[in-house]
Amino acid sequence: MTELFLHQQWLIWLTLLPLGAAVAAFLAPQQARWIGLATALLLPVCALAGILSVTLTHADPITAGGWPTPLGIELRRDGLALVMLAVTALVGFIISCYALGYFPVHDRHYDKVRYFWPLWLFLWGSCNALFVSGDLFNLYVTLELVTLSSVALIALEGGKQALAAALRYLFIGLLGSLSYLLGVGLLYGSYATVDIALLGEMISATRLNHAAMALMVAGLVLKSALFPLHFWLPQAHTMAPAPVSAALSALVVKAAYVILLRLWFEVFPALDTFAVGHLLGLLGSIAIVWGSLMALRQERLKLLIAYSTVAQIGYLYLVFPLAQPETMAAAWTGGVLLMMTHACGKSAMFMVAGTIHHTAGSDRLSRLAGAGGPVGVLAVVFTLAATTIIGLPPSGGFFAKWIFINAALVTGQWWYLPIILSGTLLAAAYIARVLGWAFLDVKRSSYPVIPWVMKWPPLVLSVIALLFGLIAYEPIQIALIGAPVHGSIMVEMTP
Amino acid sequence: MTTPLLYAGGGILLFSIGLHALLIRRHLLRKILAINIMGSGVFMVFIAIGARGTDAVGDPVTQVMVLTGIVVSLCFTAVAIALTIRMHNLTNCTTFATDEESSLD
Amino acid sequence: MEPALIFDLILLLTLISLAWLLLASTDLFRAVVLFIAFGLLLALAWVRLGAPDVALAEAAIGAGISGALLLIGLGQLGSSERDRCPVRPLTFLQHLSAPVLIGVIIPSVTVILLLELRQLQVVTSGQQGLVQNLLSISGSDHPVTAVLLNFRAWDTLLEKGVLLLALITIWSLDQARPRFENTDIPPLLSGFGQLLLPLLILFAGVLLWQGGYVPGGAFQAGALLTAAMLLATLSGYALPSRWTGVALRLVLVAGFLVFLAVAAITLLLRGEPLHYPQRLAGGLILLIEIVATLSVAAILSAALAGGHPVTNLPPAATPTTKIEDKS
Amino acid sequence: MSATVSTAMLLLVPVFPLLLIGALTVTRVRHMALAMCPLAPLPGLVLALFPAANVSVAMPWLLVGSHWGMDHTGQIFLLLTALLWLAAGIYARSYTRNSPQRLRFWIFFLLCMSGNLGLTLALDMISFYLFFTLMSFAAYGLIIHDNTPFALRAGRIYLWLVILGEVLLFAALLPAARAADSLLLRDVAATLANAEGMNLILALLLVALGIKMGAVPLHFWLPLAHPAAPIPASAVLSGAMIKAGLLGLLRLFPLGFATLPGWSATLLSLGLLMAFFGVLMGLLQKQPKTLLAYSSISQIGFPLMAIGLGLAAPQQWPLLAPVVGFYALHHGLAKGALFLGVGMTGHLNSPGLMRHVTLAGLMLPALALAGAPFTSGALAKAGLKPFLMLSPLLDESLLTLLLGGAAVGTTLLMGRLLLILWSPARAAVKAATSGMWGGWSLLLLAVVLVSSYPGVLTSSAAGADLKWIDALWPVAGGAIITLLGWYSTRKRGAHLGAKDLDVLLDALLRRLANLAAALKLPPPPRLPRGARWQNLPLLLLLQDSEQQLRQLSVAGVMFILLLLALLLL
Amino acid sequence: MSDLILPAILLSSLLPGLIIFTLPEQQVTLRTALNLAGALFKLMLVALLFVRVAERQYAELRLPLLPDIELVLRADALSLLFLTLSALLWLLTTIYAIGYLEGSPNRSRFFGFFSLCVSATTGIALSGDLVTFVIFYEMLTISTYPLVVHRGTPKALAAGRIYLAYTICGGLVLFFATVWLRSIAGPLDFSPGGVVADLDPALYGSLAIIFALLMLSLGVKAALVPLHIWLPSAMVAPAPVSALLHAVAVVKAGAFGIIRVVHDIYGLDFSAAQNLLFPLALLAAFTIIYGSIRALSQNDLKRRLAFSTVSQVSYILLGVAMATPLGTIGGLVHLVHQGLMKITLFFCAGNLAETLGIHKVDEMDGVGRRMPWTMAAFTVGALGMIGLPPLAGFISKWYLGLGSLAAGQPWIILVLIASTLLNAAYFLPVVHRIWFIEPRQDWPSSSLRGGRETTWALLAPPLMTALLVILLGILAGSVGSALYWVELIAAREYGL
Repeated sequence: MTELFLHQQWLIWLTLLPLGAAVAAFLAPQQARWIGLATALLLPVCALAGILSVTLTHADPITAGGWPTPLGIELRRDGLALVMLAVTALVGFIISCYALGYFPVHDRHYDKVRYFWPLWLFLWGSCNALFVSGDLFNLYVTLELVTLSSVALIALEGGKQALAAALRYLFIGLLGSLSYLLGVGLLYGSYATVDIALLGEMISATRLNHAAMALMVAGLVLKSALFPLHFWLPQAHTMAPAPVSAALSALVVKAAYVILLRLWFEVFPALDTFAVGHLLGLLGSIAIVWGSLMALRQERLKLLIAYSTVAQIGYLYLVFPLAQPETMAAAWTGGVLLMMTHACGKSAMFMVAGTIHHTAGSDRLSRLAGAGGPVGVLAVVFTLAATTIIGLPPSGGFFAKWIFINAALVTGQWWYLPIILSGTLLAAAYIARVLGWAFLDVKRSSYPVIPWVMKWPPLVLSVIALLFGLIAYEPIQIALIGAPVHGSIMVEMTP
Repeated sequence: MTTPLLYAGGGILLFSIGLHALLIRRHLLRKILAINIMGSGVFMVFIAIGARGTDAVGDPVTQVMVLTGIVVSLCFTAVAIALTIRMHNLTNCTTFATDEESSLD
Repeated sequence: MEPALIFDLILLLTLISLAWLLLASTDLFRAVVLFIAFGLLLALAWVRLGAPDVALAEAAIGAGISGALLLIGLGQLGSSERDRCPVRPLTFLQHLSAPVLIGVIIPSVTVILLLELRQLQVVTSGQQGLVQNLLSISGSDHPVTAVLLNFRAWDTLLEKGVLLLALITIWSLDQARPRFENTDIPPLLSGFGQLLLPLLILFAGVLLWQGGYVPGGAFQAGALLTAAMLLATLSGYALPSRWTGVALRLVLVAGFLVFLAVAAITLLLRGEPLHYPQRLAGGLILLIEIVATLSVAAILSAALAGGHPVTNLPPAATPTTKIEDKS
Repeated sequence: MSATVSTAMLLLVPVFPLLLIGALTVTRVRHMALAMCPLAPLPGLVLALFPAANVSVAMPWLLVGSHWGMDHTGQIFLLLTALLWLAAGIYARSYTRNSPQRLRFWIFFLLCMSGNLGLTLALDMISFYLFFTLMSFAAYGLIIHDNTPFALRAGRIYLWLVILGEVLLFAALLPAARAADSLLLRDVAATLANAEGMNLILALLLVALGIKMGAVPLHFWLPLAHPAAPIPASAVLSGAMIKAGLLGLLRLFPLGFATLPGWSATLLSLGLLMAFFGVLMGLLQKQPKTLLAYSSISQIGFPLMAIGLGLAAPQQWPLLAPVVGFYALHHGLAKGALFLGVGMTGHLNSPGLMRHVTLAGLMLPALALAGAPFTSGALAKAGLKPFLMLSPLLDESLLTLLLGGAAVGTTLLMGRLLLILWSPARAAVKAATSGMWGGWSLLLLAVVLVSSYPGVLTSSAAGADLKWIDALWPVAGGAIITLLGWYSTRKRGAHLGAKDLDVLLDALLRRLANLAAALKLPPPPRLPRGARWQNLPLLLLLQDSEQQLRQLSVAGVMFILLLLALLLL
Repeated sequence: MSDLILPAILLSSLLPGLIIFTLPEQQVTLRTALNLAGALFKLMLVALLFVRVAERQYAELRLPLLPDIELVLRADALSLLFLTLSALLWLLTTIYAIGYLEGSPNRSRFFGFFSLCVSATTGIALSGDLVTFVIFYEMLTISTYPLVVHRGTPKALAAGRIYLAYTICGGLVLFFATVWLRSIAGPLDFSPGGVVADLDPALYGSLAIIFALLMLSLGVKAALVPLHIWLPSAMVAPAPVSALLHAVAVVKAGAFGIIRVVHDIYGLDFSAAQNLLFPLALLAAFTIIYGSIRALSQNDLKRRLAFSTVSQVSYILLGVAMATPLGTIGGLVHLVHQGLMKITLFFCAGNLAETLGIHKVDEMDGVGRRMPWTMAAFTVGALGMIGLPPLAGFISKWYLGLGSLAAGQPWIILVLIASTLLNAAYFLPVVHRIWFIEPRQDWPSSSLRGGRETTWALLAPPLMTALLVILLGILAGSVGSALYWVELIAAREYGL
């Protein structure tokens, strides 16, 4: 029994189950909610089982179909996959609970409910498929799956702006993935394989490979909305229904980034990526400042949060210049940590925004007035989740920034310090603006009753986001299983 | 030997033409066409790469990839057209004009 | 210069100029027609490059189904570039961006990529050797099918997912467009349809079956079936409403579901998804192909219909009534 | 008394008044507690009158380590203090009977008493400082008790000087404690002469304690505060509390340990100055209590001179110390009796026995102060005389003459006091009640007893025989001048009442207040709404760029530029 | 195993806090019970720990956060000092807040954040290394904000903004300095003698800069001039919050951090040898004087108290900066004493505002007659602030003075003198008003049974703290007093 449990490929079940559930939800729209809920309950368990089985047995990848690489498609069981799956399971579970309340079955939302669940489960399954994939072409397919389900979910809102945002997102997604695919093709041309591990062993620093890298990086940068290619993100994340916004910000932008992370540390090390890393770092720095400043300007909560995502993505891109030989492990870990914690925090914030929209009819900041009062939980959730966005301890964001600053100091790239610090300050400023409204005491005559699934699940998530720093040790140890980097996380400076 | 390379180069050109049109043409249907052309260019590079061998038949792996790619691209085309139609029904627009114009605030 | 090379050159130049023309033309209808032509010529190029499977798929899907979708879309949108929505004057940056795009950066990117392509002259053997070696135990005699449904079946599974997802997306957007009124159908077409329909279905079956050893397969067959469906629709055939419920959905998902089930069972029993037992490989592939064909046909037909079937399910307020936040 | 009992008594001396305060706050026992208030100093009196040998108690747990006990100096001061407070308490019980703020008065009275009594027993500097502070601050409550503008102003000035004294004392004690490496006052006095910055410490001490003693020029609070307080409070202020400074000097100066000619001369001249200054200023007053206050300044100059002499000859100090103590005792009792007497003057203008008794009661302490023969004053001055030769400043005869002059002045002052008290203007003073009589007579009795207690001198002055004639001439002279002066001015009436340094201080304080007000910065100007940071030009520019960026074509350029950069890098 | 007492202490306020968040507004009884139970339980645990630490059994708990970074909870004598203070005052403030907020809205939110705030303070006290300290320090920042803006008025929000702006900037600098220090000095466990002494002299330049940054950032919470602006404006918060803010939570966290950094990170020897402390002493001295002068001209009672805090907290820093045992004793003991005195004052100010609606100093005429007990406590607090014996403030001042002499910096005595004078100048007039000036109008008479001046919940806490102020002064030499404890710490610190 234990044997069966331990050697079960839980990580693959994490892909198959939601996809199957999506089909079931499509087949039986009346039961879609319960199918979704059951899946949402099941997947965290699977993720946990997967972590257990990998840590207790081994982390070697398997191949789909059982064919050895390069022929077969490698499916990873490494730490990065594990933590991303786990975070997705957690966030997904909360989003599912939230969506139960957000899309009530009884009223005019019936159409949305009917299609939300299959689409959302598709998104979930495809994200999971992406995280375990170790094959460049398979990554393309999963990426497209993710993109398409995101497009569908954004369009679910149904308004003209939502449709436009979805369509734009679709074009951007296609442009990015085609660019990526062209790069994959060029790599295949040289090495006749699309397996990441094999490529990593074979690749050498030729101009063609460099071009392939450029195409792939550009495509992924576009998909993960790094400045100045973030233009599609605020709209897409704002126009979508709140649970979808949460999923998009928490998971979808991370999908492209995870691919980039895998490529950068497993395939590209042989290439001369010094300048590219710095270019990405530069763009990341601008993104931090730009996103934060734009967030400061926004009058709508969801937009503000979306721009905050733009800034947070900037931090993720600091990983690349900071990953110098001595700080390789540090930068990688910092990036992964930030991804995890940002997923929790940001989705909680979007859910709060959704609830505000739901109850006050609009998510304008001024509508927040009094939110700290009768619906005090919202203020609490937002505050707690905001800590990780600002990077206050004990959130994971705090430690991620710690690692980044440390790496910048050790590698002598001091110019990232003011960027990180000012980003933190600006984040505090825009969060403070929201809190200022939330705590403004306004007597509202009546508030609609908020279903409890819209109140408490986000609180759980925000508490996790807040306390992530305290429990980060195990997740990071898990993430480091089979990681492409080795070395100390807290590198010390040598005089 | 040069033939596949020739096609590969052609593929790159198609990619560029599509890219160009995607960005500067305003009508959504045109953008959809452009994306399709771009995709065709990429597929052409794939097939050309697979066809460099001495065999009469090319590398089945690239072909399968392109098959997959074609289906994916068809799906996107279908969705994009559906979205465009829906948007047109709502706004009478077939461009992003309203979207770009409308402030997000 | 070899004649073959000249042919290739001409074909390539034609393709490129077609692409340019169709993207630059002012008339959308013309553009779509040119696009279909482009697809057909592209199929020719695939054949030239030794990829008949792709050629078939391109002809059926790239040219056929995409063309049909585009034409239907065009019918809905009107073929004029202009529409009734306000056009904002171009901003300075937009004015600047078009010439810059054309004049400088896209050509430079292209040139750089073209230059780098030269390195591909060094032939590295692809995976055809590997595929050939393992073909005998793959359960299919045709390398492409073997790769498609066995070696890289995981991709294909997900690709089937994309297809289903696309359909769900389309359904989520709108309901199906009203069918053509019977009176509008020219009798010729109706008669032609009745003649052609069985042929198409038959041909699809052949295509599916031969996928096992020569070019062809589920998709191509599915596309043909779709054409049959389209034809049937054009001839006035409508799916009875009692079939548009769960039955239709079952057909739509069947391909993906069966594939998924196979993956789940193999995962459960063998620890790796889609790791067929060697004895059953052929059978499983056939099963997947057959069901997939039906589903592909159903999905493509439904996609052409442009939305979810009109049902008399409860509230079903159309999304058009959605009030946007005007504040 | 057994050691245990006397130790308990020792602890009870400062604590008993505090316990009474506690009782006062409880409504149920308030009445009883009020009745007991006058008796609060009884433990002190008992302890002073029946001393056990070397009663002392070390309490390391109290403050930062406290040491209480009673030595010879302490005994005399305790006796004086307890007696005065007892008398004043008895007096006050009647005096405040109908006052609406009676409770408040007693609380401060008891607090102040506790401090004053405890001060005499404190053998370590922290306890000393504690009781000193307690007494000083509690006295504020007594001074402003009447809530008149005059009292409030007097209180304010008093408070300022108290605080100044506190901090200076604090500043002096710190290095002293450091030099002695001990908190015991004995050790401090022993080591102070060798301490680093000795002169500074001594100066700080002198100023800090001098404020309490009314040392010129920091005396100006005294003629304001003492008169402002209700009569019983004035009595203890002027009789007992003023001695706290003196006690401090006795405890802390290196008396008997070092020869400090410079300091000796300083104290001597200060004492002389005060003796004459007090008289002169006092003569210019028309309020009896003010006059008495100046008299206190004058009188306190004498023990100060004695201390100065002691600094010149440490070996003589054991003999000189009792003289100082006796002087303090004498002055305290006499001054207390005079102050209480001020409240009895209602009888002066009524015919009968009471008039004569009152007059006699006033005359007795007045004469004692003037140093008339057979009074304690004469004893005290006689005790001082043998040591005048130690003076490093002036020679003995000159000093004797000066002291004589001062005595003349004191007599004059007393004479004037009696004249003022007798004046018809004071007829309005209410008749005294029995309690007031009780308190006053207690003090008068004490004055008489002290006068007949020459033991203090025989033990100290080493056989110096008393020459009453020495004491007689200044008193007689002073009395004659007084009568002459009264006779010459009785028609015109004296318009006296001098201003003192407090006027200057008031001006200074006003300046300070203005300064503080000027420091209140104006609030920062609020930005108009349009200029809020959300609308900063930079942000607007960014917003605009963002709008541009949202267009697919512009964004596309960005994408391709990025691609190009990546390709080229 | 027994080290689990450390997290238990943390959780004793954290858990009730989290539960309280979820309670509906009407659940007064349950909320009150939770609050009090948590506070009492915490006090009990602290007492247990106190006994253990007094016997030199230090508790320690390490929890790995990241590879190479640990959350270190440790109870040493210094932690216990702060911990006991916060646990005790939490109990009192909770009681007070229950009375103060009776019937006002958003109480669940208030008490939830209140508990979080205390948990953070507890964490600060129990931090065993600088990283842990930073974590709890920032937690404190965030959990205090909702308390500051609790009233929800535009004024409160403006104050909250200022508060956040200052503390977040400070926190950021602290964070940066910590990371930097960590990157050159390795693990930053608090240990007597510090952790940087053995480093390469080439790094001394960096160390000095880091030291300055640390002081600057901790100085924000400790309200060093010119970083004090937030403190007076934060007094718009409800009285219990002000009390907690000024007495234990925020300003003390800053001061405590500075103590930790100087003693246990840099080490006194090292910082003194590198002349790092003199500027700190100067700044502290300036703050003391400046705060007092500003307090002089404030008419708003709480504002006056706030500026007084600005001034008083720097006493602690001054003591630390002397780098002598006596100075250290003075500084540390003031940590406790100032807390008690200031909380008394704020409680009383709150009582005035809540019971009589008095906010301004010039409205306080004769209020001693209407609320004698409250005002007696106020007087004790005020006199203690001036530093009069036998109150607690004197003990601190005495040791500071001795310390300055031992350090050979007698100028500090001048600062103490000046500050005492100024303190007197802004407190004594208030005391005078309370007791000696006739009220301008009759106060509304008490509606409570027996004519009590205010409810017990409002009255008992200030009386308790005032009593403590007296007792800690009078019994300073006894076992178990703050002074006794601080002497133990100093003995450990200096190896005496």
